Amino acid sequence: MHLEVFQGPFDLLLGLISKHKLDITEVSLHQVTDEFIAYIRSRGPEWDLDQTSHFLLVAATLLDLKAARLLPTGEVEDEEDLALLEARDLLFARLLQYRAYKEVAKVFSGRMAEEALRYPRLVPMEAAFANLLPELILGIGPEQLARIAMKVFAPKAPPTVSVTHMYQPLASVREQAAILVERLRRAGRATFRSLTSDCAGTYEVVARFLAVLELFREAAVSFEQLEPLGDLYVTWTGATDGDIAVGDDYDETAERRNRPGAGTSGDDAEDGAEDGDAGDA
Amino acid sequence: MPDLDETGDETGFDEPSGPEPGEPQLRAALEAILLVVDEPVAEVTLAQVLERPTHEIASTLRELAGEYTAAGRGFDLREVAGGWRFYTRAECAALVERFVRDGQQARLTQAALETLSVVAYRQPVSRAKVAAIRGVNSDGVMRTLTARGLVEEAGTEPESQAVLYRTTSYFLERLGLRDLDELPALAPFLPDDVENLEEQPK
Amino acid sequence: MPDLDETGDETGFDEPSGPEPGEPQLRAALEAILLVVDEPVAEVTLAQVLERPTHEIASTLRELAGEYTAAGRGFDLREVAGGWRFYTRAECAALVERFVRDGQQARLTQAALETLSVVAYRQPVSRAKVAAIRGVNSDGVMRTLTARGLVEEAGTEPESQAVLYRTTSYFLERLGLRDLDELPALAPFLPDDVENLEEQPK
Repeated sequence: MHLEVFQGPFDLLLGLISKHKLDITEVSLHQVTDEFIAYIRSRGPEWDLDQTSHFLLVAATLLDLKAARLLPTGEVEDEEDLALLEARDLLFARLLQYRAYKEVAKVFSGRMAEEALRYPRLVPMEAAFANLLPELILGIGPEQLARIAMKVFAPKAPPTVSVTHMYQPLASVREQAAILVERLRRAGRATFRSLTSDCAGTYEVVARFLAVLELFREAAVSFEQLEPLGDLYVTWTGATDGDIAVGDDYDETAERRNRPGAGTSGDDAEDGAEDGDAGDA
Repeated sequence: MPDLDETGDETGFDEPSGPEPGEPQLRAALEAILLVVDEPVAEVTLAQVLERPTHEIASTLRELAGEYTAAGRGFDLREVAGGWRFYTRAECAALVERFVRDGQQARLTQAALETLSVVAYRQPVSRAKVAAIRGVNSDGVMRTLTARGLVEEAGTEPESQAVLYRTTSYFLERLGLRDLDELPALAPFLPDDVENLEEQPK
Repeated sequence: MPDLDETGDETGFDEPSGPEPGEPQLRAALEAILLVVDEPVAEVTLAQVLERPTHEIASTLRELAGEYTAAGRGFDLREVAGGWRFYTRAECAALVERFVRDGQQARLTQAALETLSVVAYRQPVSRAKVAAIRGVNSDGVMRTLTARGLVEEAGTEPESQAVLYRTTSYFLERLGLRDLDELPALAPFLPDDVENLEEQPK
């Protein structure tokens, strides 16, 4: 199985979609998951936190798409449907836009390769003319020279993971869990569809889904799905009263958001190598 | 001798439009000046120094370039990054390589090429915008591109104070473009059926 | 017409003796190489690289030089100091001088300033070291700085035989410094992104 290195989640998603000649709406989450796990395994010891976090973004994106797909097609009945459709269209647009830049990057690469065959004349001026050059305007004093030197000598700023491209978690998983606990204790068993019917937006559906997973971890619920892509039934198996502790792993990320230096990025690793090449040239 | 009447034709070159007696012809002057420069020179600069109209400079340069190509010379005159400059001909690359001290340009990674294309079409553009388009943090690549002289800072966005980036004239040189208008259109890379996508829910 | 018999003479060029199909002709190869070299190249060197007998190289170069002169081109091929190099033609000197004097090349680029600062604080330093610090090839800028008299060669590194560079007394003069000890210490100046630096992995 040939696996290429992907340039981020959009790239991976596009790669998997084109490989299976699938419509984005038809992407099967488990298929992509299996392939991703195969991909990670194939890299062996190179297993990479960065790749994994990229995948989480892809998974969130796919979840979003799947949520949109579960909508009855045809008419848009209320604002929730509209929001989901908009979210999906936005993702389409972003993927298509990304693909266009990816294509044009190939053109750039080709042009650069062709252009590299032509060498410009870069020869010092004949001695007869060199001393006629107008007096050099240095334009800087010793302090500015020192400033420039400091900037050049400064270690390259540490790689940081930008999360600005991720979804703003507007919903708290803990709060969503509390809603689910209350409802499931009352109903005993419900479909995920009905449990999310009142969600205000995609972000809330995602948070509620994560809350279900958290409750499963706490052994408070069990799942049943009668057929692939069919309705997911959630059954309450926890205590009939008392607090259910749900981790706040997800909600914390919002506070960490603005702190740099939280990890490394794949791009930067490549850049290091590239800079090295330039230095040796 | 039969060709005595045809004096002046032996060189096979057209006479330029109006050489002053005693002064070098315009084409020779252009060749001499372009031989000493180490960056592209704009037609308008040449026009000022040589005191000729820009259109005459432009047409003479094109004539010279055409003549070099027709004669299969090892050098070529090309208009790149807003000016004219002598280049070696691509066919001679393998031989020239052995004499050029700077050697081969390091190849850009896929990440760098993608980032470069986003900057090229969206300039001036912030790192956050590039990250949003690529779906992945591009800060490190942007630093590489800046260090390579392909991209430079271009002020800050008034609202966000985010640093903006644009491509440099060295970028144009590396791509062999006269100016940014020569960038290939992005539209053909978008699928024809973009509009259809909105139709899909039906 | 009287000169019908003389076909083949119209271009004024002799046919080169034996170009391989698909390879550039010898004359084109010589033109391309001589366009990019920055010091005269010996006929023997050209003969080795092009894998032709030296006498063929020699005669082709003389042919080219004669042709440029006959056509009144602005450049000239001359044999100087045991090698061949392109020069501007003497008749064009006045115009080239005017161009050079009026030139806009009097300001150093950011790349040149960066390179200059590295040389100033790390001298004597090799080009490879400067490239490693700047993260980008700096050979071209180093040539500019040398040509401008701000930087000069300072022997070679014993192990690598790499040429070392240092700043000149003209550099000190231009910066208004008595000697290098007067260069500001680097410590008090902190880079803009100091917060990020603190986050660096220990």
